[in-house]
Amino acid sequence: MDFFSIGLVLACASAALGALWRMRGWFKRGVAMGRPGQDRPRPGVLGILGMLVGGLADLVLLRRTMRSPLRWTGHTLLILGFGPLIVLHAMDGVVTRPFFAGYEPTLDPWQFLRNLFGLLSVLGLTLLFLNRCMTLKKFSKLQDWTLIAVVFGILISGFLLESFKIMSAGDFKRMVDDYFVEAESEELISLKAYWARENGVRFRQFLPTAPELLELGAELHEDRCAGCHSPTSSAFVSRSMTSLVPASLYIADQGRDLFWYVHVGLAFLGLALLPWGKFFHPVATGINLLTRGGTRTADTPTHTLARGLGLDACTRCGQCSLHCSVAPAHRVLGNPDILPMDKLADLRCHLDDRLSPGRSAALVEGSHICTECLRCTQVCSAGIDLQDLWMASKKSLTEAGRAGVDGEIRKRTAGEWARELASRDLGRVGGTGAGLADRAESFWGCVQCTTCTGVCPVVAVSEDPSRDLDLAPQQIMNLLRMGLKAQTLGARMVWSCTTCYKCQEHCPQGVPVADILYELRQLGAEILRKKEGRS
Amino acid sequence: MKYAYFPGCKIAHHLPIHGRSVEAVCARLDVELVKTEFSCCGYPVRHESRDASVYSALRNLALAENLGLDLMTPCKCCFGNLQQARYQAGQDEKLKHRMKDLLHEEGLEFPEKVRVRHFLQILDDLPGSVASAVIRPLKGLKIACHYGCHALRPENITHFDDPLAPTIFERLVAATGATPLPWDLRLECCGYPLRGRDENIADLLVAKKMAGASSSGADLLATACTYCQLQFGGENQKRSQTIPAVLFSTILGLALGLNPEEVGIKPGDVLTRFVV
Amino acid sequence: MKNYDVMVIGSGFAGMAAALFAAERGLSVAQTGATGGIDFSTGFIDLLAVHPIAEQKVWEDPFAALAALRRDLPDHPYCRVSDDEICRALEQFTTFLGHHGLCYRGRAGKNTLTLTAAGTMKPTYLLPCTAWNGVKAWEMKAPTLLVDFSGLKGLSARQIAEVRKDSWPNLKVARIKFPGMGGELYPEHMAWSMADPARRAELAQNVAPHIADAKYVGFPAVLGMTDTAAVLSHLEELLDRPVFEIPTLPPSIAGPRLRAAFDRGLPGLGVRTYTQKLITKAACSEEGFSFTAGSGSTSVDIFAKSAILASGRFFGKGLRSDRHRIFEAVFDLPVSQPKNRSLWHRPDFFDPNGHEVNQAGIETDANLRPLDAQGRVFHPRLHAAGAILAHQDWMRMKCGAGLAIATAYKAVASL
Amino acid sequence: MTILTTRVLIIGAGVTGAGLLRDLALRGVQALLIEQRDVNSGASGGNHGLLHSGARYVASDVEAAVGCREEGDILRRLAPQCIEDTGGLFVAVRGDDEGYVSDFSALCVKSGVPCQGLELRTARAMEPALSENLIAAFAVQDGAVDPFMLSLDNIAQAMSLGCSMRRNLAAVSMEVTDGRVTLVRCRDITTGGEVLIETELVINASGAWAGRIAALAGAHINILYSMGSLIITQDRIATRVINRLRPPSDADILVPGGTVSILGTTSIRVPTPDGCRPSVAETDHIIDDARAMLPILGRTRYIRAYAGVRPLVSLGPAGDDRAVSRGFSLIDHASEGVENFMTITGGKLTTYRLMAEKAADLACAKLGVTAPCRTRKEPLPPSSMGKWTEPGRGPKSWVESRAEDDIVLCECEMVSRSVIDAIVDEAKDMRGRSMLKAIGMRSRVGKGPCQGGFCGPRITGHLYDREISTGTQGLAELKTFTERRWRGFSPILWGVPLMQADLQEALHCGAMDLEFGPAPSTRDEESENCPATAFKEPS
Repeated sequence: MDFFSIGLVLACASAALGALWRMRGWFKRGVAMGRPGQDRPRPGVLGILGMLVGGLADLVLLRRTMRSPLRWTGHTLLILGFGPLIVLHAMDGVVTRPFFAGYEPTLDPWQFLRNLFGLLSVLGLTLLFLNRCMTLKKFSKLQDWTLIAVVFGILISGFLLESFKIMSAGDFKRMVDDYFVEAESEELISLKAYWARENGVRFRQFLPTAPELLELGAELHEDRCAGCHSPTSSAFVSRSMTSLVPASLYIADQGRDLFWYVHVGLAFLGLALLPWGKFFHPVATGINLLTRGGTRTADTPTHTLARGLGLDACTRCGQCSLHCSVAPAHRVLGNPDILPMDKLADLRCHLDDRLSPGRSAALVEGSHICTECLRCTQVCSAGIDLQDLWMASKKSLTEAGRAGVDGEIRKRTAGEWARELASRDLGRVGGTGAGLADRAESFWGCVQCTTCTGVCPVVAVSEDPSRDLDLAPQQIMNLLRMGLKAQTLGARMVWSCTTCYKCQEHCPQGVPVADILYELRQLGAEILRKKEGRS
Repeated sequence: MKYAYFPGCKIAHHLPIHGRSVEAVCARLDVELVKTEFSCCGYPVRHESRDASVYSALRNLALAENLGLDLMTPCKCCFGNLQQARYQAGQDEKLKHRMKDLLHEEGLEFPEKVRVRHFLQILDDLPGSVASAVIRPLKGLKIACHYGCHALRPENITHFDDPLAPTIFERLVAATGATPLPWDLRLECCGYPLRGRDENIADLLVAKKMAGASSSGADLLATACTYCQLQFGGENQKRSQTIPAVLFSTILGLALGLNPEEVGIKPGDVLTRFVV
Repeated sequence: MKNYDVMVIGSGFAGMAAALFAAERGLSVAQTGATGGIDFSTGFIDLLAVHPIAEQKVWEDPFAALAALRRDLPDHPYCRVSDDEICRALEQFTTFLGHHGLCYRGRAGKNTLTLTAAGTMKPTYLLPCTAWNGVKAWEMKAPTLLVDFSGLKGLSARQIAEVRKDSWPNLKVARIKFPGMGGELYPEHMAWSMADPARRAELAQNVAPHIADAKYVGFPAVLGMTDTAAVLSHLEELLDRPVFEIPTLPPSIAGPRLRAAFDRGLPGLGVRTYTQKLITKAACSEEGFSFTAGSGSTSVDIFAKSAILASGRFFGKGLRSDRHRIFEAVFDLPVSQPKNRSLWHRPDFFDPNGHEVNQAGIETDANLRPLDAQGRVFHPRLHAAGAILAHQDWMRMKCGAGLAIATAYKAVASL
Repeated sequence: MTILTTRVLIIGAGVTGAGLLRDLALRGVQALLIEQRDVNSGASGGNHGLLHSGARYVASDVEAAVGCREEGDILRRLAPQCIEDTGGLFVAVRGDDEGYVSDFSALCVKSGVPCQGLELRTARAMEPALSENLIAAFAVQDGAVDPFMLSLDNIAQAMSLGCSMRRNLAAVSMEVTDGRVTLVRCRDITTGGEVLIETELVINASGAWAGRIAALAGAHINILYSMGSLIITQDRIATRVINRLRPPSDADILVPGGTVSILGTTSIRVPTPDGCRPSVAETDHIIDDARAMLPILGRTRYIRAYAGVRPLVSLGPAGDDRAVSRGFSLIDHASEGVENFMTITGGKLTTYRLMAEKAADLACAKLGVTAPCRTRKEPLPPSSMGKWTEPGRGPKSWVESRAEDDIVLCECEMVSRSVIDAIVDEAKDMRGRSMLKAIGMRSRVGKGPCQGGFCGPRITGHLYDREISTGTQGLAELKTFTERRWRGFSPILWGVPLMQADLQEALHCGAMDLEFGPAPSTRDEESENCPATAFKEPS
């Protein structure tokens, strides 16, 4: 078997198996997300019809990308160009030849169309490249650049291959040997002269340009070649590219073969990579857009499969992260999983159990900092129901005992935390510490009246405060006054404070009780972040 | 009257009707609401990090200041945290510096002038009083007001009303023609802040409030905060001892004669009897 | 700038009373003050029981005591108010509280002895009705069951029984579990929980087995917050005996009950309260007073034609002190005080004479108008009331609430 | 009337008497320790709790300096539970005697006291509370010692070895027949009951009261009484001991005591050791003086003041009492014709063990006991009796492990009911007699910001609940306890502490009318009287 068939088989196999593996992921992750709430009514016939139209509109018109014209134009051009190329050119053996009698790649319109589509694709891709450089650079990863590179490679190598074929004297010779066996040298010269001038073939020897000779060349061409060869000028891109090669240069077969391997190789590579990362988005995203049926909210009935698909449909366009409501928190805390795009990726890994402990802690934090504001769902160009994913994953994480800082703290008793933290420097004596809790002044006013505890609604509703909350507010204040911070950090009172500020408001001596409890929680969060090797 | 409108995160998905009714009411009362892409107020992240919380809030205030407008929010927690942020930055020079740097990176200035107002406050400040705009007085309707903690306390930071004996909510309820009922737990916490952190206590707190409100003899419990309404609405309406919880924007909307649908009155609600 | 007829500075007994009296006279009133004033009160309204304190002479007739006091201590604030004014003040004050669920009771012209958390008997003039059955039980030395609760630190029934065993042998005690709560108990939470009739029934059930021949049942003061009367009568019904409350150690429930009554009642009378806003700036002029309450971006400017200074003593923050002197917090009025700190307190805490520092305070004219350094009236429309007044020791003379209410009444009357 | 018999009677349960009891116990000598009030009621409880490195005395008293150094090391090694080895600084500020500063390190070398010069920057980094006007700083090996835990641990071990101790037992007279004390007559100041003690040997370790006790046996000691006052801050101002680098004078040492700091001291000649109490003037003087070294002392909140009387055995005419040697005096009264009577007094907390050793040596010589002293080698075992005096121990153990229903009775220092009960149970036959004060002495009760205002009444209630207090005696003890705290509380009453006191009086007198009721059970003076049963009350 030759390079082509082996490559083709391998690429197709990789694509097919990969695709299957991806789709298996849709089911697997969908299930791993837990049963979706089916409380919302299933749409009626009209509803389904509407969704169909909506979905198609999103898919075909790329409606969801319209908020960025650059991106929309880029995508549209690329799809209009690259789609036909795959069908008519890459798959000419199975599509074009059978369906169009007398198809020859070197005949118009095919030769012309090929160049046209190629040109559209290149333009589209260029716009997308610019868009990514301008607005999405900070979100972009290797796969984003690879995809662009591979497609670029296929297109450019295609054009180069064609233009070298045009110039190739070797091809000319083989053709003549095959189709023009009885040719006399004078006829051959005239044909060469004609092709050299009309179709830009490069010959080594000098060719006369006498009119009668070219006349003869033209006749011979009409009579023997034209049936299979439109003038290469209709391959307007490739032909004009030949002028980039110095006229003096004689092209026999070199280059031509090289670019054939490059072009075909890249094509196979692209095919083989199809199931890899975002190479798959034309498939996954497309289907997702259809299933979402044009809705912008989180109200579609969600099935496990739909979730799995959604998880896989991200095109990494970065819109969600650009508009995320808690982006400011990300800027301060630096945890990438606060922003939707990276969180989605890590959520996938988490569902596949491929997430490092550090990252999974980051995912939990991100998942809990999300405020479910719906904005990412509204701007997602792949139409993913992110809102549903965030809510579902937060729930399942919590059920799996990953309930964020609170959860972690509550896994141990106040006493255990006290012992663990005893060794740490959690503030400084002498009122020189940073926080309210470290400042001796904070407690100078306290006269031990226990009003803070007396008004606390949490203490009020707990059956046995010292059992259920470990410490009462005024006890926490006393411990801090004595510099015993470690003894307070694990107390459930700190973590079950409902932040109603009654204690602080009623304190006759202006002790900022609630603010101090907030500060302790923030310190706890910071300690955990350090423990988990973050920040 | 013109404000930068800060709906807060929870409205879009969890309580869209709050946004719709507030906007409808404001439109009717000639209060113009200017929309811009705000970020989270920083209240939820305050448990995790003070800096993150304060910065989130200040960024929004800076955006509003760029619009040259005061900021109006219908959410008590957003209101509280936006007030807290500037107070804390004022208390701590180092913090203020860090915040200024972060803002500058985004081409924003530290917000000095912009005022933060709650929906109820702008209604209370309205030149022509709300009462004069009421065309469908809710006569005979007995309402228990729920104040919501984060606007009320700590007063020296939030500056909403007297923290121990507030009156603004009752005043506004009275303006709709309804009767505000005094009840013991009107200033107590709804328990939402403990959702997802201590469900048990969150439930106990809401149960206590519901019981108190329903035994006060009121027809409904009025809220003016997204979080509080979420806590009293939904599942918690299914409790044993309960009382309907309605957003004040809905109540007022009805009294102003707005389309009941539009302000979130569903068939079977307590208020439907006032729908003509 | 908000405008009012009168600004009341303080939210203790005197401040609340002043705001009440002014509002009921139809004046527009603003009131500032921090928590901590009334919140720590015992709930008893003392009028006057001890004079001279050095002799610890206890009077049954407070008005006789007043007469003696006016004779012996011409500077005492009580010399600025007549008995008649005192009676009208107390009348108006308790009527208001009655309307808001706090009924008071006493014997006209007579002090009454009532039980304290320590087991001592305290002379007072008006008591919350919830304590009244206790008075009857004590006076008849009736067989009585004193209940206390495991986990409540503020009251030991056994202590009371021990301290009283000679004078009141028929005291039995029982320590029971408070329904629905365990571990350490806090009076305010217990009181709120009594709003639930089911809890009261449970409580009665826990008590019943201990009653035996007891004719009365005494509880720590946790029987309800805003509905004490209802709670009490329900328990009496359940136990089929008169029930009474004994105040627990402060901070007891009495303070929050009063606070709740005023928080509910004063706004109803149109009083604009600015709780937790301390006066940070005060300026006087011919027209009146301009105040700044609170600080920073959340401060408010208030103008008032007249003002009543009822800001209390040290704990109430009306008086401040450093190592060298005592000063008045709002207007920096001259404070009559001992020469130096060595004279502020006596060597013995329980010295019957009381501590000199407790007699320090504001000097006033006959209409309770503070005097300046030269002994002239500081401002024609500034009055002072309550514990901030000089030459009284409310703790030793047992005249706290009475003095506060009476002087507040007088101050408002002379506006 | 009870009659007790013991081989050795030690009078005075200060740290010296306690150390002596243990020393003798370890030598197998049965002894009884009696105390008219309670453990460390004199100078042993009224001091800084400073474990001297010796540096303070390098200029004035080399002998004392060396003694401190050696004993300090022994204590660190053998009684670590009582020591917080904080290290210390000597610092001078602008205006201090530069000459003294320049000689300091040389003098330290001379007495072998380790001392290391510090960069001013370093010093202020180590102790941020130090003044900007620092001109010199040295690091030394000072530490903090808990004198109460020290005495209680000594007593506890001695008791485990068969010795015993009685508090509230005041020696009122001695029968001396042919040159020997045969009988010591005592009075239980809580019951008024008389107790007779027969003994072979009497050791007078009554510190400042040594002169009086000696007189009971007809012996004579001339003692100067030097009162020193100290004040306690609410917070721990510094992590190390901070000494003013100048010739010993007032207000020049700040010692960390767990969660607080102790500032002092002064030196005032007083005519009698009884009823010493800090004054407002002294308190202000201490603060004004020490502010130069630690400016925050001008603003910070204080908890209380207290005073102790240093017994200085007179060496003829003396000017400043500090000039008198801090060395101790061991006097064998045989010279005065009382064979079996000796006195050990003076000295310092740091050298208590050495004092006990020397006294025990002499005692054993008299008794013909040959067993050698073991306290120089043997560790002092921690005891359950002593452990609750440690600041922060109560809250720590309460947070880390507590019984279901164990509630906190003293909020400031978080002393729980179970701790109180443990102390009460340990009091055994002394239970119920000035119990509240005993609890205060053996725990942190009453030592926090409320100074007994809240915890006093609460614990009183608990003692009644446990039927340890009966009748009105519980109230009487509460008043005694409150008066005792008041001594130290009243001098620091301005600002917030004055509010606290305002609240306390409102509670005790305004609400509970405790100015009536029973008089304090013991006036806590030398003239201890029986509990007043007269129950003055309105009627």
